[in-house]
Amino acid sequence: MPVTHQKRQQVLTIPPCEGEVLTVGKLNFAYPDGHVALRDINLNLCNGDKVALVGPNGAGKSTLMLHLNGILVGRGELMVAGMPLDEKNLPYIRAAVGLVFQNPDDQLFSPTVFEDVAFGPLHMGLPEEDVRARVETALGQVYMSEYRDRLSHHLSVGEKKRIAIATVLAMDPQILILDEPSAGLDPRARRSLINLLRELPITMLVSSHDLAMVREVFPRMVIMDRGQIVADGLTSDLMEDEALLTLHGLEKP
Amino acid sequence: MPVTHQKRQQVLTIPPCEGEVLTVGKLNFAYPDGHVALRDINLNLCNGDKVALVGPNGAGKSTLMLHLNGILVGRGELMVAGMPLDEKNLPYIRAAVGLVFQNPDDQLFSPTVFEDVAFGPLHMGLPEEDVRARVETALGQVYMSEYRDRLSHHLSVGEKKRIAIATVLAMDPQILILDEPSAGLDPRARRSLINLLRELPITMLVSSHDLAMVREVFPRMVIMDRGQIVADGLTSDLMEDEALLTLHGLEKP
Amino acid sequence: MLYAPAPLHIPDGFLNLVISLLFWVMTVIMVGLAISKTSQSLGGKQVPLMGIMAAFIFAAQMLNFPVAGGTSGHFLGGALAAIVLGPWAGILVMTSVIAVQGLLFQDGGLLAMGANIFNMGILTAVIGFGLYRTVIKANKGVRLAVAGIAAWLSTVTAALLTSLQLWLSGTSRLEIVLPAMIGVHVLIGLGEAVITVVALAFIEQARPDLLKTEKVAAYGGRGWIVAGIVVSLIVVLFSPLASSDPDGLERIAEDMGFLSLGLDAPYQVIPDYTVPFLGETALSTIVAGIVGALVLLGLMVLVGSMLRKRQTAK
Amino acid sequence: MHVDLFDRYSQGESPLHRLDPRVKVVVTILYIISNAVLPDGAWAAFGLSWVLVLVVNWVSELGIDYTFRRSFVALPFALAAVSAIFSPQGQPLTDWSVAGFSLAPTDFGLIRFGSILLRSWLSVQAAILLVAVTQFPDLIHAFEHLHVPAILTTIIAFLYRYLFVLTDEVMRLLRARTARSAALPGVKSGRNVVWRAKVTGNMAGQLFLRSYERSDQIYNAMLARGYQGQMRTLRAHIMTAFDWSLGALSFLFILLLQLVGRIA
Ligand SMILES: Nc1ncnc2c1ncn2[C@@H]1O[C@H](COP(=O)(O)OP(=O)(O)OP(=O)(O)O)[C@@H](O)[C@H]1O
Ligand SMILES: Nc1ncnc2c1ncn2[C@@H]1O[C@H](COP(=O)(O)OP(=O)(O)OP(=O)(O)O)[C@@H](O)[C@H]1O
Ligand SMILES: [Mg+2]
Ligand SMILES: [Mg+2]
Repeated sequence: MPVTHQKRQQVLTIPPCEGEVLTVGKLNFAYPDGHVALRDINLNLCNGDKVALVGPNGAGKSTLMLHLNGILVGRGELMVAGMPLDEKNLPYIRAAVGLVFQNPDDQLFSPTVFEDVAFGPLHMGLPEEDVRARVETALGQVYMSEYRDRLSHHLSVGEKKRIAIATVLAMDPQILILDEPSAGLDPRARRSLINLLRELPITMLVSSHDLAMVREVFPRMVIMDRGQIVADGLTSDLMEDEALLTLHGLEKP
Repeated sequence: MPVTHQKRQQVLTIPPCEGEVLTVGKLNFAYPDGHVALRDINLNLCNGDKVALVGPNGAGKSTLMLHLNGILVGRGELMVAGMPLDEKNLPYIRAAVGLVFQNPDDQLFSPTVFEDVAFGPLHMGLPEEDVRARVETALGQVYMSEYRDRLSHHLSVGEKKRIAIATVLAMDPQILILDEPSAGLDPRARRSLINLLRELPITMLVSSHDLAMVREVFPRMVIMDRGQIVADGLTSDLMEDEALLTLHGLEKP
Repeated sequence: MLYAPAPLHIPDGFLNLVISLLFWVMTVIMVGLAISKTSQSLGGKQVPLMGIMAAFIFAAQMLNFPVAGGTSGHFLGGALAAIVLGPWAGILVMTSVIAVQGLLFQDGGLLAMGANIFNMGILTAVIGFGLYRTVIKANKGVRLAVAGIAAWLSTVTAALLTSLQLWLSGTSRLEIVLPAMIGVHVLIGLGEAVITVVALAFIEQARPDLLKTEKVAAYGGRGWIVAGIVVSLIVVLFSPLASSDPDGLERIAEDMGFLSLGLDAPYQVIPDYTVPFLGETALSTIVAGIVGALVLLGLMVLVGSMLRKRQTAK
Repeated sequence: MHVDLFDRYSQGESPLHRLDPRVKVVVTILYIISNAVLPDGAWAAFGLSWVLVLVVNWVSELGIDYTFRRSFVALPFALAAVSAIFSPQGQPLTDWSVAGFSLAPTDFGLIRFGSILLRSWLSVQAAILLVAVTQFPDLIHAFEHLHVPAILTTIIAFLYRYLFVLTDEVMRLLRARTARSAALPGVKSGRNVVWRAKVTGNMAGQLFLRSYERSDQIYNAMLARGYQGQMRTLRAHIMTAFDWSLGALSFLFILLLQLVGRIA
């Protein structure tokens, strides 16, 4: 299988790291049925990095993301927010990593918006006033403050998506991990998501099939295919490499 | 609400009609809870027309499509394939109109691909050899012949989407109606969907948020907003009218 | 129609206090057992699973199919839930479904909920799982056939017990309500059987891991088999007899009149409580006796097997 | 698609909406028990019970006929009680003989039948009132406070949340089937009942697997947000003096109903 492997050196054009918040070293993972979903993944995220993770369906993007807060556990090294990921650190790591799934219906399981956003802070054991304050702030960040008492199942897809993001913002994470946040949004909702992601001053790793959004929001881009990272570099560079894009089922927007 | 109403006359640049296969006249519809979803819809489709239906979330696109084979019934005139839509003609109209839902999971309810594609022809009471022949042809049209015995549950989204289209092609419809066919596909799968739609020699009405695809495939475009058709004309013209697009929550690709 | 009330959900007002409370007690015991069994053997993952399975049952009951003349068949789902999730989880799932149907849609009463849960959640789990458990080692065809029979029987049983409860409450005359209820549900049960079998076949095809022999075996053992077979036998013998020949039922009642002696007491709880239509009080107590004995037998077998297991674990 | 029709809660700001849900649950259950133990033919007490329902309708700003209009859900079940009319106790009013059975409506039977229907009709209205003035999540919390085991209330909370997701899914599956249930002129469509039941069974299987797999996703989402086995909540329900007194008042009224029912 001839794979174009862009060397990590290409990334040096990105301003030097202020402190690594996420380090993945030689991560391997196979699903119980034997399907190998990750092969030798190496990835570093620096403080404030906004990185897009792209690649065809089945590349292993979601699988990788599920490793980053310990929902799946593979072989390899994982350092998150300065802590190695192990049994003992897990609760702290879950507080440091905010993971938003692709389908908001998988994310919102409480009856009301308020309870859903409060779920994370409550389970971190925060006192009541802090929980309330965090919920308010998080809802404010996604412009959904007046939705606190609504029932989650009455919301439109775009609204659910924002609430799903608020549920992790309320945990005040150091890293935000979003799985395909723009799928299914109409152009206006997509635009306001783009603005939100641009404004949030937080390290983020976002998987997406929407390369136009990737170009607008993320300076750095990582391409996965068949469980491997096949390229990692400046979005502006990689987007010009049409051969690379085509090889991995992508298309210049 | 100042609405730019592109007059139907603009469409005259489209080659003259060979025969109307679909006529919607002054269609109105309100959901049981009182929400008015369609207001005075007028729309004609000629034989071989490929028309895109665009507009923001909640515009009423899906609602309109559900009227076209009688799943929803509003007030107004509806002629499909030369028959007025009424109780008596309904089963025949369902044979003439192939409706594909946005989410392929909504379309596929049988265990194997074969059974799913065979449902329509079987329900129509065709003899077994005809059913088999139709299934083969339909699967061939979407390049999925070797998937006949697969479980639809285990397919990728892109594959499911093709099967969903095959389920209606097997009914040999005169009009194909697709609700947001490209949502959630990766770039490669989307590209092959675009090629498929371009190749199929059949009248079609397709709703989409993917204006780039609309520009590539559909010569004619209809914009809906708040239950009304606010523009109907050549895609190339409407795409240049940025004021119109912005007004209706759209964005030039 | 979005939500069609099923004919087995007894509303409030149709059962008297004694019957309502009696079945509440039995339901609480069984649900309590189910809670202790599920929370001791399963992790936190089980709770969202059961919640969603309950929503599944609820939603699946909206699946209908045209039968004839504008009517349509519906799906109840108790047997399927018990077979796939195990009897204890099945009981909890059905309990939640019936509770929400009663609370939110007034489909079934609150006071009558104990009886409704017992008829449609607990008995269906006993029969559905018990019968299926006897053949888990058999080939696919046999297992599916037995699952179908179990689904059909559990529907008929629920109808049977519902008629008995109505009759014991003095709401209906047995010789009218029993044939009517059983007659209808013999047909409804056929739809239930087909849907259960096909759904199981589907699951087996797509996710065979969910129906593995070891997995089903881990849900429960001999107690369920015995309870399932005993209850099924009683139903099979009892219902045709009862529905075709109510006089025959009375004759048996007279022959076995002695049973009434021990069971008179509960009816004295409320002094002015009477069983209307029944000069023949013996008949009512006999039936209550059979139902009670049956339930007790089931409970004893279950508790016994649980105790045995605990002991061997220690 | 919106299955909002499922939500029976009616938005409002009445004192009843604000009443502690525990009080509402307990009073509703007491009221239903009260109906169950009222003797047959206690028309005055039944009437008074209805007055209570009407008053609550009015106080909760739902409109006085709110529950009346929705109260006929249990009506089909009345069929099961029809045979009570022909009770052998009491005086026969006429004498009908059908196929060997002697079916004579009796005065006792009619009273019995009427009482059963009234009890059911009143109880249904009480249950409708309960869910019309209480958000379902509050109702679940009330049951928690009333010591219903947490595992059950949690299952029910999930059931409620996913009810909407899965019923939407069913509606879409049904739609898909309808959309392809076509016919050709002159050909019999729809094959036979068994085939149609089989298709429905397949839909049930599909739905099952999707639900099952979705539950994995949700568990992951809960883990990702720090779930460690038990649910926590901020919704503290504290009984105020108002709650206590309204509860006591209702209790007294129900006692009065019983008194009226037994004296009259
Ligand atoms: N539970 C599972 N068991 C076995 N294989 C799985 C499981 N989940 C995913 N896979 C497989 O692992 C591979 C990676 O899946 P993953 O969901 O990570 O892909 P992805 O890159 O997120 O794709 P998409 O763009 O479609 O979301 C795929 O081939 C998939 O079929
Ligand atoms: N079953 C329903 N009951 C009440 N209102 C509904 C129902 N289904 C849709 N609506 C409302 O009708 C309007 C039109 O909905 P429709 O689904 O047709 O929009 P759409 O144009 O297809 O949007 P999208 O791009 O999100 O698919 C929306 O405001 C929606 O909230
Ligand atoms: Mg993914
Ligand atoms: Mg739509």
